[in-house]
Amino acid sequence: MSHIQDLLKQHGVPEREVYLDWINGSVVDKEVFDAMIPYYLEKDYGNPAITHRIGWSTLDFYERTKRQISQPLNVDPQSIAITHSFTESNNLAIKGLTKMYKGRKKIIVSEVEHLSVIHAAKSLFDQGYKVDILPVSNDGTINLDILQEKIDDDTLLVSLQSINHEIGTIQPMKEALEIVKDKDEKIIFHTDATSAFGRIDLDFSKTEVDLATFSSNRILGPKGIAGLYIKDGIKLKSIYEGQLSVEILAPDVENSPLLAGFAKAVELHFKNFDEIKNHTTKLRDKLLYGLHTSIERTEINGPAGERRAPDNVNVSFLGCEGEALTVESSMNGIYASSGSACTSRVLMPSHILTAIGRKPEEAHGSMLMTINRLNTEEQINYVLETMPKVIERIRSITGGIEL
Amino acid sequence: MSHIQDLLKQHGVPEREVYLDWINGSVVDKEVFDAMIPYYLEKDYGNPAITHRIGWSTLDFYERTKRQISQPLNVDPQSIAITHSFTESNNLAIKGLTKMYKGRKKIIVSEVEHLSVIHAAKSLFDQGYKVDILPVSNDGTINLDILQEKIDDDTLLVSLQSINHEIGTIQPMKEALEIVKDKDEKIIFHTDATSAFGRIDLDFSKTEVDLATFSSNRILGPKGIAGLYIKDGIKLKSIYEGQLSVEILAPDVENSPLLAGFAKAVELHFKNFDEIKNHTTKLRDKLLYGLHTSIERTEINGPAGERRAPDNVNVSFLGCEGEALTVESSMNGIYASSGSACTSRVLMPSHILTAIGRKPEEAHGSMLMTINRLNTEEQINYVLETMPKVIERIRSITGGIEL
Amino acid sequence: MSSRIPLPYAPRVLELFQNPQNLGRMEDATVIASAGSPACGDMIAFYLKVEDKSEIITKSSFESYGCASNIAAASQLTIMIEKKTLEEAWNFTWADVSEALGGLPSVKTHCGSLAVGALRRAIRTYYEEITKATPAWLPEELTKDEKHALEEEALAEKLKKKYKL
Amino acid sequence: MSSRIPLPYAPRVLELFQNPQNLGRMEDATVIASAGSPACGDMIAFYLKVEDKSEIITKSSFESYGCASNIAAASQLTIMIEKKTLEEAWNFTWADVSEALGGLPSVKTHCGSLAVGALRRAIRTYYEEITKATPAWLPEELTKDEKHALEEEALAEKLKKKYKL
Ligand SMILES: Cc1ncc(COP(=O)(O)O)c(C=O)c1O
Ligand SMILES: Cc1ncc(COP(=O)(O)O)c(C=O)c1O
Repeated sequence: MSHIQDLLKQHGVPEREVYLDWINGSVVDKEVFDAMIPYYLEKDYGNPAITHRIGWSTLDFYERTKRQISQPLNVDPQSIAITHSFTESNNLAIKGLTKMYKGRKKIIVSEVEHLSVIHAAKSLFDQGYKVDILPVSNDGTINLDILQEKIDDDTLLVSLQSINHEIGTIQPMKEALEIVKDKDEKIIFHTDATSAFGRIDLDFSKTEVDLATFSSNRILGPKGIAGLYIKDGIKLKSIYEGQLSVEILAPDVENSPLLAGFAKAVELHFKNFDEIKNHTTKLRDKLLYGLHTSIERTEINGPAGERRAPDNVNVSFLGCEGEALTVESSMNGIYASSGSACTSRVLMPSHILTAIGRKPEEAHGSMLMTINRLNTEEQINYVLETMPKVIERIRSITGGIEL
Repeated sequence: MSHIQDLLKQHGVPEREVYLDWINGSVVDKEVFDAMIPYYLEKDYGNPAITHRIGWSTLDFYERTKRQISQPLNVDPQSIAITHSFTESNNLAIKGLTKMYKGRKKIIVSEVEHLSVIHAAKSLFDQGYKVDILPVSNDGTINLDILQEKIDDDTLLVSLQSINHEIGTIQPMKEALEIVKDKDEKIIFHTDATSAFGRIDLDFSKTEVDLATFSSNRILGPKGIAGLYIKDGIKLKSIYEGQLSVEILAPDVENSPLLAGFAKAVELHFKNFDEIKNHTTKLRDKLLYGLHTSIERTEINGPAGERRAPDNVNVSFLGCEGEALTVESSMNGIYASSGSACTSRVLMPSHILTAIGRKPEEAHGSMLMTINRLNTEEQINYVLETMPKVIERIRSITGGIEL
Repeated sequence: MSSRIPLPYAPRVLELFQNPQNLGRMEDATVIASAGSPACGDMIAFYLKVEDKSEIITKSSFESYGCASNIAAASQLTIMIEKKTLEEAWNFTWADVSEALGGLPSVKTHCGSLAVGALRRAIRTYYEEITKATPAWLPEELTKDEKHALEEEALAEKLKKKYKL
Repeated sequence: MSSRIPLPYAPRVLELFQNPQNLGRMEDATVIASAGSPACGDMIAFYLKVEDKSEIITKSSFESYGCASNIAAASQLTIMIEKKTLEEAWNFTWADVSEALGGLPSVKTHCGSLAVGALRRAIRTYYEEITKATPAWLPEELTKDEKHALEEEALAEKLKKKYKL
């Protein structure tokens, strides 16, 4: 495996580089990083449940940062559980709930949920749970009529994401919530808001949302820390066991530098919420429509306009295989990912692209590019100039193979 | 709750401060921090399973750091699973195993294991597992005769820590391992080596240890990252669900800056292993025996000499309640913790101190101080000068109350 | 699952812990009572000097084996009952003590409660052993705070048995 | 649980991906064969120019709809069979191709395999359609690499049904 360095040498460092794979990994903002430094080196590194100066000072810091983190959701800081990742938050929401609420046995999720939601729900099969999967329209929108039909007396939980992470569909959360709660207030409503946090308004104070997952590293905060909003009165049980301290639902999560980074990222992002949204929306449309018009046989995955996440670009280039696409793009300094089967362990195309009715060969040719506030218009111009050549070359390799 | 800042003002910042609560929270080493910087800001922040330059570069980095992390254990880097915390590692070892090995239903742990081990084992009761708890001697040593007796055909797993985290007992791991494997090779042996990593030799290459937990933040590495050694051939299942990438047992753990810090901490600590061991052992003995001889009615918890962890000091001051002790110490600039019931949510004294036969009032008066390579002899002198006054004052409040 | 709990004390708790008022054994006490148990990590001894006819508490003091909030609660109570009649003193509840301390973390309410339990025991003892007559305002049944002390003592016995002491 | 897989290619894979040898349709091919299916994200077309009597491959080329390792494997195979007889060419296995590429990640062995499958199909086609006589060295039963291509094609049918296409 030590030939990766040779691979990198063979690849070379392109003269111009544009990173558009923010969903798969991200730097932190420089200001966020600066905010973390003291907590790594000198300050509030204690356990907030210990009765000495360092412990109390850490507790004070902990409460202040939780207050900051809860602000964009407009909820009580005490209703936020800190976890290590959005994956853990989703697992805690689903499995932690089923440990506390016995009786009802049905969980409803959509076809396009993140795997952490779908698999967490399905992991409960052997405890007698039933998982109903809602279909979506061909732009990825959850089918509300079928939601209405599926809810019954046995329904414990409905888990529907706020924004789809792959094709950017902004889901009709308000309507879904109304349908659920109108039918039966007791049904718990969870939303995976990981890809929505910082993209759309998420004021939960006036809603009946019971549980919501959100994360730090989608807003240029550090990875390794995330949150779960838990409405007052909802009971969960920790999904793994250990010594609890300030957080009573997840052991071993008190991590001052990561919290400091999360809080700073929240502060910076929401201070500039409108500006970031306008900036990314502009670049998104430029890139999305630019690719669509300048490269033939290109299809847009997901909705257009207002109903699309401000940072999401996802297109299928017919006649191209996605892994080859990412490699050729990479050699041109453009970093993105694909829903191709060739990038997955099970060799199946993205479950989201097939859910919206894409043929496998369309799914294989998909490219996901997310726009971050660090991206510039100049970068997008470069991508628009370069991608036609990338696609042309890949299509030349496909040659006359009929798809 | 916003009065914590007033509390801190009331407390004041002591002129001299000595931090001895490393087990509950820790800074990172300055060099470790420096090693993390590029991965937060500019380098290898991608997902190591994506086929573009940043992904491949991250993969290369990932493999190199895992190699470094596995070195002190002298095992194949591929046998290390990265997790978010030692708590998660312990849960993965125990629950992840029971998901893969059906049939045998008995788990043996000791009375003095960390709560993440004891509670993870007990959480399996409702799946029909039986948990046998081994007693310990009055210095905390596992009773090997009883281990021998308890092992039977139904035993799936024996989980015994390498060093006790509270009273520093170095456990007879080699002997325990022999007893288990001599009786039945198929029994899985897990050791929670969190408090042993960097304290004693842990070369697993020539042993039959199947699973071992270890962590970054006990050697001045960052919190939020830990490891589980999994011997080739042992099968585990992830304890929560999500998208897996390089790590196939824990979703969402690929975190370059934390890995960089972990690897650097390993490098620095093990380069100076003997020096650190000698330094802390010297300070440990100075503090342990110093407190014991200069303050009357003081008892040592745990073994003395070679069989005690080089960094562990734990004593009970009779006639003192532990929370009051930590507060009074804190006002004198000495930061440590206690096994007192008053610091726990369930108002029970430390399960470890009662396991070694301490009366509750002895457990309540315990103080745990751990010595780190950053501590100096001068600091220990200060602690030795100051603690008699601390104890005297607390005892004066107790006054004539008979214990 | 066992766990640690954060204890965000109000500054008044630390102030009284640092500088406890009315600390110490009182040699000429009219009555003495104690509550709690060292096995539970919490015990208070309460001393009262009571003026004969007026039943005014002219002096009170305490000793405490316990956490910072236990010490502060006992000290705070001695301050509150100064120059009060026994009847007035009786009527202080743990909620009053907690409030005077700036609010105790909820897991620590038993500390305030224990101090009140000890005081009430002292008051009962006064009527049982000194005046040998019970005033009308003194309830026959044990109050909540007194019961709390009993519970804690019972728990201590259980703990002792559990650990075979 | 579904998951992504790291793909640490050897540099040779990237080299051939960047600069594929023998790429493209061959207008004057003696035989053509394809293997795989776009539905699975992997398809190869193989073109051979075969010298009449000697049965020597004088020229070969490929087209590929597939990932970098698929492209590299096909290209590598065309290089390996140059100036080889059909019998010699037949005997290259996916392990040979993988080795020549510096080792493929195990999840990608099917890419090497698919290239070999396509080549063997072309060779069979040659004997079936051009010479109409089967040489003794040509096994009647399908080889593993040929079966692999069939499996992939069958999976494509299943996928199509699953997604109702
Ligand atoms: C809702 C949601 N979906 C998906 C992802 C990531 O998906 P993937 O790991 O496939 O990039 C994330 C976070 O990474 C997420 O929050
Ligand atoms: C083996 C072990 N025990 C105990 C602890 C910590 O115990 P506590 O959280 O009680 O300080 C750790 C790590 O923090 C540990 O690794």
